[in-house]
Amino acid sequence: MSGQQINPDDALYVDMYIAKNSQTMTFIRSSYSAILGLAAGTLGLTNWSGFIFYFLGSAFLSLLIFLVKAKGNPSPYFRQPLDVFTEGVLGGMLSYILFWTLLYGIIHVYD
Amino acid sequence: MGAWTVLQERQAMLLDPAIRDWVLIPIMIVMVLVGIVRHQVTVLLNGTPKKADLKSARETKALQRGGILRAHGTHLPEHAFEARKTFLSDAFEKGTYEKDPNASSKPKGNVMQDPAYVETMMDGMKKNMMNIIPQTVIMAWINFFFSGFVLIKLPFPLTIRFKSMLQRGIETSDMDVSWVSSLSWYFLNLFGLQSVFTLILGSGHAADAMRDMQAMSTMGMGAAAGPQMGPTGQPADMHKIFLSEKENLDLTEHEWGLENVEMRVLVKYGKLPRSVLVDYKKAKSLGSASSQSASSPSSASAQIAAAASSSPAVTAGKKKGRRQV
Amino acid sequence: MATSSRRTAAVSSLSWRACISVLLLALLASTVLALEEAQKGVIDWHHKWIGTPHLTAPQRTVRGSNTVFVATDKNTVAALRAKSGELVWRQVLSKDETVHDIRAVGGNLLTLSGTSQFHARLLDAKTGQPLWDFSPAGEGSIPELNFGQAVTVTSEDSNLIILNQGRHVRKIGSKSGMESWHWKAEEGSATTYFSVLEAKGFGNHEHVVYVMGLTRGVAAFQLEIVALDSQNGNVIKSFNARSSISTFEDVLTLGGGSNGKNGYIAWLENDNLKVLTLGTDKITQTSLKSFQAEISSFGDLVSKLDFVSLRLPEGHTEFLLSGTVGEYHDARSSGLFDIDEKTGRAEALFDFGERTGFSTYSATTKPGTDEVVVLRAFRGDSDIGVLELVDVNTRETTLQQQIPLEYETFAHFTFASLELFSKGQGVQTRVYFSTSDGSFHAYSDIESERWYREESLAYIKDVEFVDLPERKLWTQDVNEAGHQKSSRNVTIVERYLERLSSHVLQLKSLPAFLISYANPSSLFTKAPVAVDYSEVQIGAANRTIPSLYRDQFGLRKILVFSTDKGKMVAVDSGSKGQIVWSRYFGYGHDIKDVVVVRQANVRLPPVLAVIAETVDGGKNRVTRMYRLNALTGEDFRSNNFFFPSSAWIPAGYVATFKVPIEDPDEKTHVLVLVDDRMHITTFPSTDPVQQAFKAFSDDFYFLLKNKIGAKQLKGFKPIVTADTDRMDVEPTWTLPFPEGEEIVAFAERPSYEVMASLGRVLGDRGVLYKYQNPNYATVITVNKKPSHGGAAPYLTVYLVDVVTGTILHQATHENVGLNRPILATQYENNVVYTFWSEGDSSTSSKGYQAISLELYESRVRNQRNKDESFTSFAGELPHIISQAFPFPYTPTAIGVTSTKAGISAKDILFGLSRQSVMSVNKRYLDPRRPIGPPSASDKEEMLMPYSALSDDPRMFLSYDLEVAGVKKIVTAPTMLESTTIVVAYGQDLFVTRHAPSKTFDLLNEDFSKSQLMLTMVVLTAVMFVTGPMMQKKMLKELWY
Amino acid sequence: MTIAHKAYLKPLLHAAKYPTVAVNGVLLAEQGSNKVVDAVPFFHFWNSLTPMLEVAMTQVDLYSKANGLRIIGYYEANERVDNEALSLVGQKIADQILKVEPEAFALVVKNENISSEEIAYIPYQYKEGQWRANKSAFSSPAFALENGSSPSLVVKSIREGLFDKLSDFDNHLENVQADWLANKDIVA
Amino acid sequence: MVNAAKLLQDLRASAERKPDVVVRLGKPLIDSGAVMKLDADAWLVYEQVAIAALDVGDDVLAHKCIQALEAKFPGSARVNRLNGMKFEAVGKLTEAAAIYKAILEEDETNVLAAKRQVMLLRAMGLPTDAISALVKYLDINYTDFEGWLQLADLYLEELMYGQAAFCMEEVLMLQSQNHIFHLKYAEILYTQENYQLALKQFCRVIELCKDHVRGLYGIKLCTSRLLKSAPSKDATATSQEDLKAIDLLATERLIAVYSANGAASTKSISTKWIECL
Repeated sequence: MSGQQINPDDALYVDMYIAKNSQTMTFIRSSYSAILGLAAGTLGLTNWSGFIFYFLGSAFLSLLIFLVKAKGNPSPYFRQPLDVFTEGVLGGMLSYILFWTLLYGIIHVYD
Repeated sequence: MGAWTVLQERQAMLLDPAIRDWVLIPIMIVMVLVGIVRHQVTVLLNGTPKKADLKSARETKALQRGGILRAHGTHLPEHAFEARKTFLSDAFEKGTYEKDPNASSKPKGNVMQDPAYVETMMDGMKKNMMNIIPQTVIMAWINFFFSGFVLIKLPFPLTIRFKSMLQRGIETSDMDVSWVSSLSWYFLNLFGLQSVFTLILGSGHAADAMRDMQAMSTMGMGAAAGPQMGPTGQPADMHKIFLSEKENLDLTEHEWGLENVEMRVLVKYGKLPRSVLVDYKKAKSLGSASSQSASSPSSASAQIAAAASSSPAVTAGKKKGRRQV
Repeated sequence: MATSSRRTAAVSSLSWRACISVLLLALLASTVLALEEAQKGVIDWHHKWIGTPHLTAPQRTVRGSNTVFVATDKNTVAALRAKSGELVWRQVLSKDETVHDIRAVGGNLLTLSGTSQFHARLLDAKTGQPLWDFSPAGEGSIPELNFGQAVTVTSEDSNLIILNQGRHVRKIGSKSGMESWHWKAEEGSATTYFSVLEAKGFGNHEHVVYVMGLTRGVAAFQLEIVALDSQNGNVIKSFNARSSISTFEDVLTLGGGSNGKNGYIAWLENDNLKVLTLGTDKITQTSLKSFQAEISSFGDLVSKLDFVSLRLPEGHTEFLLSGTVGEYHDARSSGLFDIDEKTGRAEALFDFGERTGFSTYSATTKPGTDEVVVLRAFRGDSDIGVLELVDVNTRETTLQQQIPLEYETFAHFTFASLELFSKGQGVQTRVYFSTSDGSFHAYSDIESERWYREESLAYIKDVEFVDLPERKLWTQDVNEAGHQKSSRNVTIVERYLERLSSHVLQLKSLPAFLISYANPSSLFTKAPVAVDYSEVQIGAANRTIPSLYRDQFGLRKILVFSTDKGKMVAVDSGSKGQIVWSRYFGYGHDIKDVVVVRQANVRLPPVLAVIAETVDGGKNRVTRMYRLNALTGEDFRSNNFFFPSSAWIPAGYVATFKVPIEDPDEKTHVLVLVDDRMHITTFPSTDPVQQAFKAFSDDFYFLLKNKIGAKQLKGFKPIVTADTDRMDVEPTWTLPFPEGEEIVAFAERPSYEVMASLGRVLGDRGVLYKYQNPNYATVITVNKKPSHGGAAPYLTVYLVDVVTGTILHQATHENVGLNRPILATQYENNVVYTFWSEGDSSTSSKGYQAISLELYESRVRNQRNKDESFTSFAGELPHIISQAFPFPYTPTAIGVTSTKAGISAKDILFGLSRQSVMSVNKRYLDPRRPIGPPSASDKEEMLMPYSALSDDPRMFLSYDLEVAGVKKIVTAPTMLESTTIVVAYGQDLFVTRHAPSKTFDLLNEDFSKSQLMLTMVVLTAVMFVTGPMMQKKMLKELWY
Repeated sequence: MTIAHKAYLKPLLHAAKYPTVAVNGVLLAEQGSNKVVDAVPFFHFWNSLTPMLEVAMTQVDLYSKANGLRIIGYYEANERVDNEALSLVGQKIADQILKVEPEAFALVVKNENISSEEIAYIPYQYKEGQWRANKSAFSSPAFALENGSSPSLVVKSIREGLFDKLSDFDNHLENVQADWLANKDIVA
Repeated sequence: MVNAAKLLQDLRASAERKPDVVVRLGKPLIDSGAVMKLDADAWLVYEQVAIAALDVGDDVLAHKCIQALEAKFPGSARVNRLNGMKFEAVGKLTEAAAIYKAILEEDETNVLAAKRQVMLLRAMGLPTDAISALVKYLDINYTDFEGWLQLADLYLEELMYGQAAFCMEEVLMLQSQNHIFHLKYAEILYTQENYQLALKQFCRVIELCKDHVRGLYGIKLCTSRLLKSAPSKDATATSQEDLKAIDLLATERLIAVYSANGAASTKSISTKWIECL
């Protein structure tokens, strides 16, 4: 309703770049989760182990980004520093499940 | 769920490899293809953003203006804000900015005769079509082609509720729900492939998005939209809209974002304890009208956060010379 | 569909409904037709067997017959194509219609049959349909005695004179089947007539029919002959020939055949051969000793001689005498005799000498002449049989033919029939013969016209399914073949490398696969077409069986049948049931059980254990065990000393159990044999096995002697005595049934059973937990004539826990129909049984009833007994839901489908008296089917409202085939969960594949890959078209 | 009034560095002599706002005092090529200087002459109450180049991209390392 | 080559204006024709290079680019505008004007053309006309903050600080995050001698961009002024102690900055300056 207080942080971010970053994130995430899925399928993980695997995997990825890309300080690249760990995780989940199922099926269901 | 999963021991079944070769993989391929084609066709179908005439552009911009004032007025000092507020509100009232100021007086004609409206309507329909048709078609296709057998086993359990849906056409009650028929494979693809699409089309796509964004931010282009549409797609009565906007404006209390800027700066440089800000907030919220108090805690924390994080490097890097003639 | 609904939307709801229903019906019909057309003979095959012939009648002899008529001990009369042996037609008579005699009359076939009800039928030679059926009411035949039925053809008007029941003589028009006259011996006479013969009359009597009979005297029988006027059947005279005859076999009727010729009757009376010329009282007598002059081999007879009938047509007087010789009673000598017309005295013609083993004789006349030729068939050595022809006139052997006839598979001749016919100048010989293994053969001068039918398959007793070994890359075999391999700890890396290498090897087949995936021919798949075949080809020596490897889905198996005849026949379920191997276990082998002790695995062949009972010289029962290689039928010889290919126990057989212990060396399952000394023997009986079994034996309970007709049920368990390796069984409990009840049906859980789910999900997502007792059995008893209360016989069903003997459930059905089949089957927590209900006034109507029981752990949903693993001693009683359904047909056999993981729905399979196999989905026999209108949750559970069984043609697995006398239905799982192999046998053998809940794991043949490919191609094309267009468009939008 | 090469060079470099915008600065002469020895470039963002101007002026003042110099004049180069008028702002600033230095003057860069042999300045002087362009100033002895070949040299140094080394107050404010006062890198 | 394209794209993305760089990167691309490799982007590169070329006055290159674009998109307004710009560059302003006019007749909402037109007027040295045109333009395309900036500059040239301030306010609403705008606004305020507000704005600048020297100077100025002047009565005004604190802070920061990195001379001067305030 009424004009919100100024959040000085906004100043630090250019929407364009934020968008770009998050896009890159999703890009990485989706490809990575697809690969994760393939791996999980090949390993024949099932039930929780599969999901845990995914979350561990994506956590690892986030860590990589966090350490290597963001040099341990994500705030320059994301509105919330936590975005590194959250962004696109659930989105990736779906494709993870898809590929997980696919390879699990091909390898462990069909002969 | 519990009860059911207890029931199901691990069920091993051999499936005909032909199913894999001729159904599992083909469906995936087809879905990908369809996805791509659909994307292309949608791009082809949705009409070029049609040139709005000055008036309507002005109209919409004016409305935006109101909105912006409400949203970002906080950056303005008191006097500037008030001046604009008064100006806009009576401009809206008078309908200075409306396409044809006497529109409200003349009776509403059949919307269908408004070409702009019809066109936008068509666009919307086209888009919907592009979303709905392929899906329904594929679904029907799959139901028709690949029914009556199990396609794959999901590596995770599902509740019995899904059984009727996922095992349509399989005439046994004892089969574990995680064995699913082609339809559910289709759904899996439908959701799972989204990110794959961003990979396939994505790059080009993203670039597009970037380009558009840039175009907007620099050239103020693209914002030339058609006439204001109500949620129903009815070209709403502009005058009403303006009036409501005016009311919003009138309701807006100005709150200046720089009131305590010095304090903030001091805090930022650690000259003052962070608590000061909070106290300030309290004092303010006590002092001022209750309408502010709603927004205050959030902003308080925001400021604290603000004070907390600071990274000149980035801004300096990205801000350099964002001017263009 | 859509159009119709739209159209009908306007019309009134009623017509709408009609419309839809019509539409649906149409759909259904079409599908059904499609189904029948597509499936019949593709996935199923059907052998029509007739049994082992004991009577033949060539259609016509002069120029050779196209078809030969046979009658078998399966009460079947059939016509076989003489050249090929294929079945032209057959008449399967009811169980009590033993065929006494068949005879070609004017090109058609006359049969005399029936025990309780006598039938004389004239069957059409082409179709086998009866032209007329003469069955005098209330007249049967003499029970347990093939005696007292005879027929002869009058010479002048070629009508029939038929004797039956040893008392009635009738003249019947061969065209019409009308009785022209009827003579019967007066009630209560001690005379049994056994033969009728037309022969030269006496005095002024021209047309005389002599009726020969034996009158029971104090010590022996006396001959009595009645002469009837063949015109009107009046008694002319009745003679009484002075004679004392010990057995029926010692009498023979000869000659006659027209009122011009003499008829004779010859009999053996203490060391004398007497001959009476009919119409006179002249009796000649020759001492058998005197024949030794001509027939030297009679010299050292060790038994009395007896007649061997040559089944010559009337008018011929040659006959055969044979007796056992040699100190070992193992040889017979026989001589050919004739009766001199003038003297009426028998004289020896030819000495067949003495032969060890059996000899079978048959005789016929040379075409166009009256000269008699006698056939003698006997076994030469272990793999040839000899056919010997003797010309009576020249009194010398005209032919001595050796034919291949392995003893291992056929053993001896049991019946032979000679047929001579002229072909061009020469004379053609054709010999039909049965062998002791039950098969029926034909020998002919022409190589191509020799054939044989494996008729032993009409006597199937039991079947075992043998999976074929799998073709695989060795890298994988080693993993799965030997447990030792996996137990030996191979490092991950090794494993990985192995796997890798195997994959690399598999890569070789990749291009082929791709090609198959791409090549157009594979795209256009046509539904496979049924190929026709005959039972003869099945056994044909020059058959071609595709190499014995498992197919992709394990649909192809070897069916090993054990038969009543003591023969084992292995049949390829895939290629129309061609015989893979067959093996005959010598005389007196009563095959009790066949067990697959080792399924095929990549390295080692599958092994069968055959348990049979024989009787040795001292009349002691001996149990024998053989181990065969299931792929070849030969003895399975392992180099291991402890594994002899055969073994025996000096005691009678009681039961065999395949226990879940595996012998470490051979990877064979251990067999446990219980003999009538109540001892247990294990096969093999090496120490480790013994130890293992002793460990296992603590919780090993079983039933014994649960024979039909038993009055009680006994539970046993092994008692391991510490000292020796000998183990005994002791009864743990006994369950005597109430007075007058005896077991009529018995069912145990199928040998192969996997429970897919522990419970049943109700409409409201609640769960009823299945009763999981693995060792309960179903016993059905009948009290035929209850002493107390209503005299109507009643039936009781007991569900008994085999371990403790507790009765889990008991139900009684009043006034059931006796001597109607009562069947029961059980699986998982279901029991289904059928019986005939005479119907009591109130509730049920007359007819067959199918009762379905379901056992649950408790009546309360979502409640199960505490401990996960079931134990019988907990003694929880199941909660039982039951429902009765009227069953529209007469069931003769019952079975239930079994699939690999038990996931697919169960079908109850019925063999029906209408010669077909029917499958009823359990959903129809679901006791939870709501009687009233179904409630919401019922709908959710997809329960159909209660109704009688619909007869949907799709329920008949055997389409319109005539599967004769289905006695048992056995099923075996395949690797495809959806599919089970159904074997129905009795007289016929019907094997098919069945998917109770459709083949949900198989891509149906009519799946059009071409369309799929097309779709993909089109899409790709579109993509490549629209792609650039889109690019342009986007540029345009950017720049204009 | 003679203009040393450095003084001549810097403004032009300043203009060359920011060809598309207006730039300005001040000229320094030695105490007690008419030799314009140096120039100090001020702004290229915007030059019409006082605060930074104040700062700049005072600092330059301090600087010149420290180095025995005095602010003698003001220069500017217009955004538009053909615009050779002294802008309003320019006049104001010039006035300020005039208050202190009676013979203060202003130079407006003659854009088209920058890359030619011509002298690239139009001097303005305060006559009868307003600033007048003195077209012929350089021909008259009133103004003279200390080094006659300055223009050609300038062209040369612009070609060499010498202007990259030049930094003005705006640069300085963005990065305090930039030595806007002395611009030592620019050697005459 | 490729990374050149990449760089160009980045430049496009962050609308930085480095004509020389662009030309240096773009020229080889275009001359070698390698530009066509990046298909859709090629035309953007052309446009970019064209503009840059115009800026650095490489008319040949510009012409080449525009030629290529015209060949590809005949009659495209966007390309036409480039033509216009070319004319401008070579000073044929009237032709340019004609072109823009044509475009606008074609499509009256063509923002680019409209803006170019304004710039043209300005270039023609008709500030007042430019202003009026721009006002008209902004009345329609309100959200175009660049327009407002332009207007502000125009006003400044005319020393009409009030109007300029107004424009900057608009800009601030549209682009509240850019400290430069705040700075400009602050300086305008200062020029208007509204030191109170100016101070706050300068503070804002510092808040947005730490240790922004210009901002610090600004603060310093304001505080010194305010401190000198009598403490004002009104409530919103900064309290004296705050003023002092801020003043102190500014000083401290300035010194810090200079001592951190700053040429000796400038440092001494600035310190002197600070002292003598």
